[in-house]
Amino acid sequence: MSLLFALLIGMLTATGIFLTLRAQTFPVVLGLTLLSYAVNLFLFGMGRLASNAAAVLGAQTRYADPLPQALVLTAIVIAFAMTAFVIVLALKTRAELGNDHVDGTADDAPEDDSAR
Amino acid sequence: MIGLFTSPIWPLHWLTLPVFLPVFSAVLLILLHRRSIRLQRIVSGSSVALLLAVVVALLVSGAGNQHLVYPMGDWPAPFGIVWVYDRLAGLMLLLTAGLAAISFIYTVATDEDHRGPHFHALFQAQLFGLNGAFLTGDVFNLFVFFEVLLLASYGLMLHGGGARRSRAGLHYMVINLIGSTLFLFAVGALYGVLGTLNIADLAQKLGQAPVQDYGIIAAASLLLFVVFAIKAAAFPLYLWLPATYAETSAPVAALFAIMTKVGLYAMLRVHGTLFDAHTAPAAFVNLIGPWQIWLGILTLVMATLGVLAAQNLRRQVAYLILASVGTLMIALGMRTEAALSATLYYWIHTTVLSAGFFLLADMIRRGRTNGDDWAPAPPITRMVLLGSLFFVYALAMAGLPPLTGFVGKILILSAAVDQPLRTPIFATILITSLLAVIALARSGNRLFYRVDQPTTGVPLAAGPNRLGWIAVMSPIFVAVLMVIAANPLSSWLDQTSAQINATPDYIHAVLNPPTMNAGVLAFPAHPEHAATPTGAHQ
Amino acid sequence: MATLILIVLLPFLSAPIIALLAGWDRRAAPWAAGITTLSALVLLGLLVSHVDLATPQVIQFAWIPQIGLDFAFRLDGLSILFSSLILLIGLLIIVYARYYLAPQDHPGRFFSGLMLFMGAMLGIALSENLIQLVVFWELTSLSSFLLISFWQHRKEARQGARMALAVTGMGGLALLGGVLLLGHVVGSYNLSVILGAGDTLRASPLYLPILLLILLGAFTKSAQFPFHFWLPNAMAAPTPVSAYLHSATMVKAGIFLLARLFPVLSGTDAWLLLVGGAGLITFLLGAYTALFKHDLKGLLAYSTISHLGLITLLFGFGTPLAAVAGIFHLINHATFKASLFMVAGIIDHETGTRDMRRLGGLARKMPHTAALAIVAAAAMAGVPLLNGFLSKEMFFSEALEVAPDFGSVWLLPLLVTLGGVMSVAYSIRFVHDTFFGTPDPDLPQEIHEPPRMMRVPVDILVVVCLAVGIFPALLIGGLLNFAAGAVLNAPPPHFSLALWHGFKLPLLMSTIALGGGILVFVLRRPLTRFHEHGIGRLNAKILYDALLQSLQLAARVVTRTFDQGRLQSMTLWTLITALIAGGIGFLSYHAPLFGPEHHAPAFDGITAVGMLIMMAAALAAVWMHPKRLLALLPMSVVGLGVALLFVRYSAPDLALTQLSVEVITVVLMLLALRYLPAQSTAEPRPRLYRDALIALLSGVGATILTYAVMSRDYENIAGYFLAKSLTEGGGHNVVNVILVDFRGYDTFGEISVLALAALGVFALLQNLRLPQGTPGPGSRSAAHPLLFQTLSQLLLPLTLVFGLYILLRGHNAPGGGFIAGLIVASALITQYLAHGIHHTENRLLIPTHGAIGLGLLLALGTGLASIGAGYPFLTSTFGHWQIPFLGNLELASAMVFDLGVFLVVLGASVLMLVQMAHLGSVPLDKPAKSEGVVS
Amino acid sequence: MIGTAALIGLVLVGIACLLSFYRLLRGPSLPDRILALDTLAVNAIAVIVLFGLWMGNPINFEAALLLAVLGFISTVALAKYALRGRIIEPEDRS
Amino acid sequence: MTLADLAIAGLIVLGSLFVLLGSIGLVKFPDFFMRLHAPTKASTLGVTAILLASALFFSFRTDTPSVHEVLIIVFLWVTAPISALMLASAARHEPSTEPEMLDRDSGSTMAPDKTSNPRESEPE
Amino acid sequence: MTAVVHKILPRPMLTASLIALWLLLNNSLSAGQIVLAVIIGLLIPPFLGPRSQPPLIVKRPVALLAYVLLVLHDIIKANFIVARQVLGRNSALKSHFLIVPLAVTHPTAISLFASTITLTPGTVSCEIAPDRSHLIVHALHTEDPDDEIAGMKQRYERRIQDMFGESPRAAIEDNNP
Ligand code: NA
Ligand code: NA
Repeated sequence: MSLLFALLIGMLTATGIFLTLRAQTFPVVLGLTLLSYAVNLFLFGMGRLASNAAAVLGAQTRYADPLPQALVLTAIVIAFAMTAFVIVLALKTRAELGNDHVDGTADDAPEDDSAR
Repeated sequence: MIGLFTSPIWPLHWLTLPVFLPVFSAVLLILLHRRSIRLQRIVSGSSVALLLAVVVALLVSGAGNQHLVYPMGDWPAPFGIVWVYDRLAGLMLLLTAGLAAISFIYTVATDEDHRGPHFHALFQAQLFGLNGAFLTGDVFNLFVFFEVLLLASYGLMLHGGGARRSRAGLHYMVINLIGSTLFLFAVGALYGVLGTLNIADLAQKLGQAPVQDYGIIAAASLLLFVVFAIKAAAFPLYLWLPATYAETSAPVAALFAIMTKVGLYAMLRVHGTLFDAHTAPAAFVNLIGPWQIWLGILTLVMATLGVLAAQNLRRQVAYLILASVGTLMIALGMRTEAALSATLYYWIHTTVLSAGFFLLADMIRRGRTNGDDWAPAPPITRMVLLGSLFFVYALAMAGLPPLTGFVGKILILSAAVDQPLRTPIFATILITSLLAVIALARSGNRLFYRVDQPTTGVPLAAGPNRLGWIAVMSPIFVAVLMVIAANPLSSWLDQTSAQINATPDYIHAVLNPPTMNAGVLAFPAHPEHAATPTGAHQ
Repeated sequence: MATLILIVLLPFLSAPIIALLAGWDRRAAPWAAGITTLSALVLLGLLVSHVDLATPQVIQFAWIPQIGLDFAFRLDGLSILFSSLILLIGLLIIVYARYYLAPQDHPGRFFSGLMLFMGAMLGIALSENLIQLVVFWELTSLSSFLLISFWQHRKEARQGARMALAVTGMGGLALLGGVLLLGHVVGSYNLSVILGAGDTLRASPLYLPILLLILLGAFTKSAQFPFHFWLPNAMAAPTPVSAYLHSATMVKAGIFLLARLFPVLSGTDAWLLLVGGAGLITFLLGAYTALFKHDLKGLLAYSTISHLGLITLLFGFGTPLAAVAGIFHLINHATFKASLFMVAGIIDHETGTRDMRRLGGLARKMPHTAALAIVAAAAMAGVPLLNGFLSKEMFFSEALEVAPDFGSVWLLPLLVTLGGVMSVAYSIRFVHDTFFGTPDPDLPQEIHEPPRMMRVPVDILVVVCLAVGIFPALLIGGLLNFAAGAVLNAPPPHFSLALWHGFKLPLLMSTIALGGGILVFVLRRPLTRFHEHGIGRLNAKILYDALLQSLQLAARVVTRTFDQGRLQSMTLWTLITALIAGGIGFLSYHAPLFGPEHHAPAFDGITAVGMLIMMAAALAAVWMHPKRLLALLPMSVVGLGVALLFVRYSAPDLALTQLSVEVITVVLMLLALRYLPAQSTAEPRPRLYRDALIALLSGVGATILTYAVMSRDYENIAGYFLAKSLTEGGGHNVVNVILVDFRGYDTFGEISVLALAALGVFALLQNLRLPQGTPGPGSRSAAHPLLFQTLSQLLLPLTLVFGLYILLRGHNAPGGGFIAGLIVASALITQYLAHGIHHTENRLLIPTHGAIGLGLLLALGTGLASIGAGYPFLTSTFGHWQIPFLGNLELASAMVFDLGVFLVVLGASVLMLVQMAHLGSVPLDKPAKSEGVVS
Repeated sequence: MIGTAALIGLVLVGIACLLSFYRLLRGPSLPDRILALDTLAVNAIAVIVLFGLWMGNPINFEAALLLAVLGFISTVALAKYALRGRIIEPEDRS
Repeated sequence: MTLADLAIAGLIVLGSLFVLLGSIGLVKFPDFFMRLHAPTKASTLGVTAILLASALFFSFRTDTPSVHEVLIIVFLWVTAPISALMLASAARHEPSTEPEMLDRDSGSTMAPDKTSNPRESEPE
Repeated sequence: MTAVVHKILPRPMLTASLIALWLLLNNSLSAGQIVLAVIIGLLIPPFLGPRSQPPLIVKRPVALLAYVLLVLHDIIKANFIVARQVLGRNSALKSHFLIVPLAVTHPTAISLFASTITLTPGTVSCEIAPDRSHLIVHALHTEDPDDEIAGMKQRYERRIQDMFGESPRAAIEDNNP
């Protein structure tokens, strides 16, 4: 099962990376979201996969490693905050640059560092 | 806060101030966000002043002479999060507070905080994040505070808006989001193998780790190194920096002078502790060092080319910061105590002066009709003063005598004389400083000498007021002081680097609860612990 | 001895004062400078007369002892000779400059610059510590930059200054490197130690690099071939500057260094070859070029180069006598060349030109000046009864001495004589073309002698030339002997300073030189023609410029190709680096990639199907991403899947969190999508393939890392949390207890992040002007369907209660402040969905900022409260109370913390959502309502 | 026995999920896809509850309830966007 | 195994079947409006059955009655019509040229207010 | 007196349902929970601001109960019909859009009617006319649309009307069982 889980994470990472490398802001946002899914599952997996072992005392007899879960929770929240911010930033750049290209250059011409 | 004085661990409680002073004023500023900018400035300013006082007090009190460990929530390491305050942390806190002061003054001088909401709240949050990151002894907590300081920095960086700034901000943010993802992968893998998050405990567990786990540990550590290298802006990961620093507002750029150092600090803390020669398996001891040196050399070279190629002063200063990062990486890679001490001297120098240089660049930009790019312009206002300031800053940044840049370079080079990589290090550092001299001479010539007479009565932007000048000049005073007091300073830094290299002490201090330390820090049993059903843990 | 330091510091101290004085009265500047110099001179005199100089005197203070960096000065023959030269000539220059400067020139800048330079030179002369010497060395480069660029409005002045700085600066850095290595080998930077360690150094493997680096420093400073070209270009400086820097002092610093380190570095073939070779070439090349210069200062510049070459050559010989001769010529050259420069300045000052083709016949107009010029030029040519003759004699004889080492007995003497011939020739030309012959008609007629005080310095120097030339032993012998002793760091050899040594080869060579010189002068026209069609074409400056240009170009190209300011390339570099780093990590140890997987979770088909659906959905998201809205749906499928995986593998809290975050994110994206293009533009295929490859590699990397870890066993610290959660944390839900207690500080940071995000969003959205998005197809249909409105009436209170429930139970069962916050937030958003902005906000309004602030305060407060109680920040406590008939009530301080979390999350999410909801709903000039909804 | 029933149920619902997902990919219209997503959410509720029955552990009840609420909200939001091009409107035209 | 167990098991299987049915309909029906019927009713009912099973199961296993499943049931039944309605109106204005849909819009009984001119700028 | 009561209990029904909800959520009837439930039931309503629609009073609770039972019965029936239609040949189905004129006027009543239509056999309400004059309903399979329309008005709308005591607006051609 862990192998499949690992493959899932790999797939999420791959797709996330691919979208993050796109030239418009919104796909990049989607990519980052996929990446955060991947990394959250990864963190979760670091506590290994345990069935029917929720870390709620008394709920059952065996307990999963609660620490990674706590970390994932924090990670989810932070990812949420970042996503919200980057979405709005995408709107901001769209408003300031007049298009939704990540470099603000409607055509893909490389940006000249001398421009100011 | 009676407890602050009555508690048996009250000396430790002072440690909380550098972190909670800023966050408290940040909260206050959120609540006051509708009130006058003047009130906000008062709150923010007094917070910065207090912060400065506190960190100075902590430093002079010698509190950091041994590792002070502060257990968050009274949970012992490695289970709870602990703060570790030592000389290095103290130094970082001081640098941060100092920059904050300069940046704040310049902000007020130029009304930058007026150009959008929440400047001061974000400013304080930035300090909160930075100080938190400098104090923590836990990798995941380090991640969290990286995020705090990053999000604050996004807000500050974008403050005021504008097309180029927004674009730079987007790039800066996306790259750092990728960095954060890598951070989590790395930390997660470390936990998944070593089963802990506390840096000291990680170092200890690494010592006992079975050989077949080395591969993962190395991979995770190198990923973590990449993450820190992104923050530190080392080749080839620095691409976010030039635009970010050049496009944001001057006071923010000045404050950001500490940002690259956060990455370097993290390398020093995490990798320095994990792969220390005393504790780590031999296989790991040289995992990072050579990389640091070579990447540092590459960074230095590329950055210097950038300095030559830059089309305006702010971008040039940004590349100068990159160059200093390269130099610091080289010095860090040597890992000897002498090198470490030299690193710290250069570290202070470059942080303070590049901050000041950004402010100066802004003043020049305001003083010239066509900003800080090279096109000839009518004579700049306050020509002589600005010109001489530029001259001094250029000297310092290019590493020419008699200022700190030169001293720092001598310290680093003389630490390098018995290094295996001596020749490349000498060659790179000497040649790049020559190129920097050439470039800066050209910039000065273009900004101040090559004037064309005022064509039409173009109105010059009003220069900033007296406060602005104070902000721009104070770094120079610091530099002069560092040259004059080089002897006591460098001996203090020697002791600091000795403390940094004494990893076993660090581990012992963190992993053995305060009760084991000198009686001062002994916690009493909680009163609730009488058999009543009510109880607080200890 | 402490006065020694004062002598060096005086000029530095006076520089700023002069700058200020000049602002007050321009005439004060030269006086102040003069007085400074004079007093320094007097102090030096007093010192010399009081201190016993049998052995070198040293005074030093520790500066950075750790690396042997001292603040140390040295007084010995060489330093006395050199510093008195600096001060004496400096004094004359100041007097001269006082009358030379035009009214529009800024005296403050000039004289304070001059003082800085003088101080730096004194520092070089008097340094005991070599690092310190390097410091002053660089300071001379910097101050000379300021002086050469004094007439900044002239292009050539700016260029000349920058060229000088670049070349000498390079030398300085090389010198630094050399000195550092030298110190490493010898174990000290102090001359007292170094001068005694010659053998150690020459034996060391580092000798050659050290020699090269130090010579690089010396040669650049002393304009030795191939670094000579900066000197002529520095002639754009005001003449006093040229006279001082480029004849007497700065260019001599390199020679001084050779002299200073003569005992340790000389005496090897490398030394003979490098120093001698460079000196010889420079000597000849300089003399040759000087022949054809039409600019007075140009001629003098090249002759200076030539003479510097001569001196260098002498030191290159490496014999003690040669060293003596070198020092002697150093003094002589300073005197006659300074005077000649001043003469050139006078001529320029009076006629307005320095072009010898236009000048002529000035002897009648300014006889006095002419006389001075003739004497000085004669000294330069090496005419008997003048000082130049004596040192040149010594030079010739030394050349004969060492000739065998240069291969043939004839070659070297021949070459040096040739050099002599040429220097005679250009000396004659200097005099003839200026003071005799016919002037250019359009030259101003009323030319007269310069002001008297402008001539006095020249008078003095010329007198010195004569006096030394006639009574050498008497006037200079002692000093020379004294200095030579210092240079050789040993008792100097016997040498005679007689005018007449009898008919010997040197005399013959001098005669040939004089005769040949006259001959060359006669034949100068055909020679010039030949030269200007030949070698004259090639010019070092062009080479230098080309070099700098190409450097500039390279920098541009490299920087622009790497730092394109394109996000995609930044991202790519980041990912590639990460992949390489991870790869290295795995490959650098021969460890198995994967573990034994002892406790593998049993395979489970349904979960497997779920995972496959998630993978497919992720791919679908990529597939659909060009259509933004469509891509959102598979994304939600993935999110749902993640939540289900959390359920499947025992993480109920995570499932709840994931679900609530998911929805709010979707709503945020929907709010944003309206303002973004509905479709992506196509990208070039190759890039897509490249990115696909990188993505694939990253995916493989992530998979390997994940499985590598998960297939291993590990020891963790979880047991502690499970054991203490209830007994000391007072909660059954361990995850929640970790969040609010064990690692509550993390959570505090985390909610700060959320709060910051909200503030940032708020700030970003202020007065944001966005084009209105395209309305949907059903823009005529009901904005708020009745059915939905009706239900939402009920939905709000129910969801509020649900949120409260989740909040309160969090400590003991899945839930907690975070999830509760998001639930309530989504309830509020539903109101907006159902009723629109105005209707909703007319009914419910909360200060979102207030909620955030209050929440943070609560969280912070619980932490500080524990400090108040004497425990570390965030120390929690809890208690059970039996309440009659109601039962057991349990409260933990951590719950208050959780309440804080709840408020922050609620406030932040609502603030963000509402701010975005307001986009475009208000007239663009007026900022959106900052306060959002509710409770 | 209940465990077996739950397993059978999980298999059936799993197939249901696959079918719904197919519709989500296939479309063709936007409402189709949204409807498919909504159905997936409902199926997910079933999965959670069945899983709880299989474990004999009610710990995920809240997850199911939350999914019901939030699934509804996102469906409505998506549908509204598909219909009107914006989900939150300034004026109350109803 | 008791009668209760039997009932519970029955409910589980029946419910799951209905859930499956809903999805089958979702795939099988030829046009959107027909597809809409299946999940709106079948899936909802199926989940209801499963929830009832859960309620019974946990009530029997722990002697405290477990009735909170009712919440989900009620919620689903109340919201199902709304989702359906909003999706339906979205579909009715959907410009997509879906063959099945066009021929089924038997104009005879078409809504008078049907605005099939989607791309009109909103008055704003 | 009633004023005071109204202050404490602005919306009694809501309070009641909140209390019920709380107890359901906690799945317990312990004294502590009941107290908590009451507190919540009293605390939340004041925060919700004024209601946006006039309250609708159930005149005949019995009718409501009957109606609920009827709908439940129809729902079960509906699903077996749908099951057959799903599994059978879809091409045989004749689906239509129907326009159902509305007699009920109160928003809640209309909502109830529309929902009922959706949940019961063969039909889904697709849109409520902005002027609330009619519903647009999609019938999965119907031979005679008008009969279908009459049917549902008869079966549900009438009952809704009289449970809320709304005066029948449309002509009453009485042929109920
Ligand atoms: Na539904
Ligand atoms: Na129906």
